[in-house]
Amino acid sequence: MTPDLIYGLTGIAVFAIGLVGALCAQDRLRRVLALKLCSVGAGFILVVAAWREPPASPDPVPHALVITGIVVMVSATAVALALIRRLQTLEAEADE
Amino acid sequence: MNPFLSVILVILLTSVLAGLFRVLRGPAPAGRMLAAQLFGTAAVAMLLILSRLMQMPALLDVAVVFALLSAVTLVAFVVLSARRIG
Amino acid sequence: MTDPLILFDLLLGVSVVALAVAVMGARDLFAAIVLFVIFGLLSALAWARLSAPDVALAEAAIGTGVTGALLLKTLHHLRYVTGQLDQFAAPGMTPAEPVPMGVIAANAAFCGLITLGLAVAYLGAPQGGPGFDALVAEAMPQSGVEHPVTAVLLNFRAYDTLMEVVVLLAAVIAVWQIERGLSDAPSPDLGQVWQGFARLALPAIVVVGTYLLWKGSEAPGGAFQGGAVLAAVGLLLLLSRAYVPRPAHRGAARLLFVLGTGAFAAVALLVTGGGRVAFQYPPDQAKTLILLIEGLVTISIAVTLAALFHGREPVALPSRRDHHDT
Amino acid sequence: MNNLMSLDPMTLALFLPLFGAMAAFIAPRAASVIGLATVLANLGAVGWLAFEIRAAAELITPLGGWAPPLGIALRADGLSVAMLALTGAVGLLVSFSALDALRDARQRQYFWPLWLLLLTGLNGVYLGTDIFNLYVMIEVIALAAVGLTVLSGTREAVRAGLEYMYASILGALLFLMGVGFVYLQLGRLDFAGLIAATPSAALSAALALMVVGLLLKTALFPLHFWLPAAHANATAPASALLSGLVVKAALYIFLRLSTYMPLPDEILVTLLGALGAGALLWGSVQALRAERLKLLVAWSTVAQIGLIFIAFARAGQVGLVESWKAAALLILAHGIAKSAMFLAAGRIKDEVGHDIIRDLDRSAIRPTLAQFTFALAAISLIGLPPSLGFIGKWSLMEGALQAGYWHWVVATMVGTLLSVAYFSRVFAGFLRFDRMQGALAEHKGWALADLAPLTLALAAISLGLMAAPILSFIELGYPFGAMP
Repeated sequence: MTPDLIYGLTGIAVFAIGLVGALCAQDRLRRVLALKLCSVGAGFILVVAAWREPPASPDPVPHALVITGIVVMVSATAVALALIRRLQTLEAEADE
Repeated sequence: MNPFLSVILVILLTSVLAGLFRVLRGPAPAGRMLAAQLFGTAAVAMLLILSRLMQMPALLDVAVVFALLSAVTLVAFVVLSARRIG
Repeated sequence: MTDPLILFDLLLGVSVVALAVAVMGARDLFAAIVLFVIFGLLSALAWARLSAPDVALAEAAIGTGVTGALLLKTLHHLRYVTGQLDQFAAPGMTPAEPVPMGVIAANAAFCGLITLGLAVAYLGAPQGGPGFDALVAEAMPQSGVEHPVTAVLLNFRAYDTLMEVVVLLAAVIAVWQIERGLSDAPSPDLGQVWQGFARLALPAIVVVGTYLLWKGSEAPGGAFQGGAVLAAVGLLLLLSRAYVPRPAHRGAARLLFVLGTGAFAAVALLVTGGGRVAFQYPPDQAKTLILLIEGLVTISIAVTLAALFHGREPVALPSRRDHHDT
Repeated sequence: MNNLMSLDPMTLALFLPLFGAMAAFIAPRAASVIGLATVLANLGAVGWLAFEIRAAAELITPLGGWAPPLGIALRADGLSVAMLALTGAVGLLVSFSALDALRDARQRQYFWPLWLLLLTGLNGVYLGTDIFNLYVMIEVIALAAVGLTVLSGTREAVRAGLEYMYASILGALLFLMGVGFVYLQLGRLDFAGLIAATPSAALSAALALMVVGLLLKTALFPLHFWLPAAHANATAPASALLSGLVVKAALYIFLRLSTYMPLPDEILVTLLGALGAGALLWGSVQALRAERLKLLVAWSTVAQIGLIFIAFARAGQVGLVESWKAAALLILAHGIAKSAMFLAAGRIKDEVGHDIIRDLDRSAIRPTLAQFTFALAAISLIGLPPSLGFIGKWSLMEGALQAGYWHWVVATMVGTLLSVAYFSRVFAGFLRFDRMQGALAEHKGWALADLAPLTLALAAISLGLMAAPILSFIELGYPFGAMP
C-alpha cells in the first residue's frame, strides 16, 4: 500500500461527495461548498498522478495545473458568491 | 525514518479529530471557531514533523502560511460573526 | 518494509473523506464553513505528504484561506439581509422545499456508481506512470529558473498561466458588475487588541508574502502563493475598516487589476520577432522577464483577491450610514 | 517592423481581444469605441488566418517555443477558422446592435470588457490543442458569460445567472476530473497524445467525465435546465452572444474530442442521438407553450442543440467521419440565425415594450423590419431552402438515409414540423392588422438598429447558396480525416 493509492481513492470519494451535494443541496451556499469539494477531489487526482516513489521527485506539470485550477476555482467561487449576495438582497427588497 | 515522530503525527491527527466534535455540535459559533484554531495549530505542528520526516524544508514555509492564515481567519471570524452592536 | 507513515496516510485519507461528508451534512451553515476550512487544511496536509509543497501552499492560502473568508463574508451578508444576525444558528439561507428522500437516494446511488467506475478506472491506470518528468528535466536548463513548478507555470505552459490570470480578471469585472448598491452589514469597532495585533501581523504577512514570491524561482512558492498571502493584508485592512474603498480609487483599482495580465501579455507579445513566437523568452533574459512578470502578477493577484473579498465596486457612501453611532 | 512580420494571425486573434478587454475596462468612457475597434481588428486577424489556411491547410504555433506535449501549441484548420469566422462576424454585428440596445451607462461600461474577454476565451478554444488549456478557456468563457447574463440586473436574470454559474462550474469540474484521468493514463494532455492512445478503462472514464461536462455546458437535454431562463432573461445582445456563440464552444470541443477519442461503443453514439431527439421534442413542446417571445427563442435553442446531436449520430460510429460535417454546418447555421433572431426579438421588445406573444398583434407600434428579420431567421432555423439550415438538415437526412437509420429521419421531420408550429405562433401575431390601435403616424417601421440583425438573417439565408465552398473550406487540414 502506497500513499498514492490511499489519496487517489480519497480524491475520488471527495469528488463523489461533492457531486452528490451539487445535485441534491438546496441551499445556495452549500452548493458552492459542494462544488469546492469537487474541485479539491480533482486536485487530488492530479497531485496523486504526479507522485513518484520517494527518492524520485514528482512531476511538476500536474502541480502547476492544480495551482491553476485552484486560482480558477477561487475566481468562480467569488462570482457565484457575489451572485448569491446580490440575489438575496434583491429577494429581500422584493419581500418588503 | 523515525517511528517515534510518526507516532506523534498520528496522535496529533487524532487530537484534531476529537476537536471536530465541538465544531459539529456547536452550539456557539465561537466554540466552533476555536476548535478550528486548535486545528490550525496542530496542522502547523504536523507540517513541522513532516518536513523533518520527508526531508523537505519547503514544508516549513507551508507551516508559516498556515499559521498566518489561521490568524487572518480568526480576525475575519471576529469581525463577521460579531452580532449587531448596541 | 512498510513505511510507518502509512498509518498516518490512512488516517488522514479517512479524515478528509469524513470531513467532506460533514461539510455536506452539517445542519448549521456556519459549522459547514468551519468544517470546510479544516477540510481544506487537511487536504493541503495530504498534498504536502505527496511531495507537492507548492500545491499545498496554494490550497492553504487561496483554496482555503481566501475562499474561507469569502464564504464567511457571504454568510454574514445573508444573515444581515434576512435579519438573522442576532441568532446563534445559521441553518439554510435559501427558502427551500425539502427534497424527497427518493430523489436523494437516486442521486446518491447514481454518484455511487460513478465513484465505483472511477475507482475501477483509477486502479486500472498505471501507477506512477508516464509523465512529463523527462521532458521537464531536459528543458529546465533553458527555462531561466531553478524551480520546476515555476518553470512550468511561467515558461513551459505560460499560456495557461496567462489565461488563469485572465480568469481572475474576468471574475473581478463580473463581481463589480453583479453587486451594486450599498447594502453592507455593519461591523464592530475593533479595539486596542486589534491595534496590537495589526502592528505585529501586518508586517509579518507582508514579509512572508514577499519572501514566497522571491524564492519562487528556486524553491516552492511564487506569484500565486505570495499574492494570496499579500491579499490577506488587504483582507485585514478591509475587515478592520482601516481602509475603506472610495469611488475615487476606482481608476487606480482598475489599473492594478489589469497590471499583471497586461504586463504578462505584453511581455509575451514583445518577445516575438527574429523567429521567436509568443512567450518564447530569449534564454539569457528569461530569468529577468520571469521575475518581472511574477512581481507584477503578484501585485495584481493580491489586489484582485482583496477586491473579490470586498465584492462591490466602491461607491459613494451616504453620510447617514455611520456604524459607530449606535 | 520585424516584430510585426513574425506575428502570426493566431496569436493576434488571442491577444487583440485580451488587450481590448483590458483597455475597455480601464477606460470605461471609451469602452464602446475600443470594443468596436477590437472586434473589427479581430475579424481582420481571422480573415488573415483564413487566407493563410486556404494556402497551407493547417497552421501550428508552439507557444513559448516548447513543442507539445510539454508546451502548448495553437493550431488552426478549416473547421477552427470557420468557428473563428462565425464568432468574429456574429460578434461584430452583435457589437453594432449593442451600441443601440444598451442604453444604461452601467450596462455599456461592463458589456464591453466582458464581451471581449468572452471573445478571448472563444478564440482560445477554437485554437487550442491541449485539454487542460481548454479547461481554463471554458472557465474564461463561463465567467464572462455569466457576467453578461446578469447584465440587466433584474431578479430573474440574477437567479438564472446563478443557476447557469452552478451548471458551468460543475461542467468544468467534470471536465477537469477527466483531464486528471487522461494524465493518469497517458502522462500527456495534448490532442496528438489522445489520437495515439490505445483504449483503456481510465481513458473511457476520462471521456465519460469530459463528455458529460461538455453536455452540461452545451445544454443537451436533460442537462438543459439552466439554459432557457439564462438566455431569455439576458439583455438582447447578451442573449445573442450566449445562444449564438457560447454554447457552440462546448459543442466544438465535443466534436474534436469525440473524434480524437472515439466513443468506445456504437450504443453511446445512438444514446447521444436519442438525447438529441429528446431535446428536439421537449424543447419544441416547451417553445409551443412559452408565453414570452424570448423564452420561445431560448427553448428553440434547446431543440436546435438536440438537432445538432442527431446530426452527429446520424450515421452511427462508422459514419462519424462524415457526420461531423453535417453537425458543423448546423452549428454555423444556428449560430448566425439564432443571434439574428435574439437581436430581432430584443428590438421587438424594445419597440413594443413587452414580448408577450399573445399580445403581439395588439401593439400600436409595429417594428416591421425587426419582424421581417425574425421571420428570415426562422426560415433558416426551420430549414427551408436555400438557407444554411436547410443544407445542414439535408446533409443530416442524406447521411441517415444512406446508413438506413430511418429513426433519425423521422425525428428530424417531427422536429421540423414542430418548429414550424411554434414559430407560426409568432408569425400569426406579426401578420394580424385587425387589432391595431394608435395612430399610423406613431408607427416605427424600422430603425438603424435593425440593420445588424437583418444582415445576420440575410447571411443565414444566403450562405446556403455557398454551402459547397464552405464545406470544402471546413475540410481543410482534415480536422477529422486523419483518423484511421
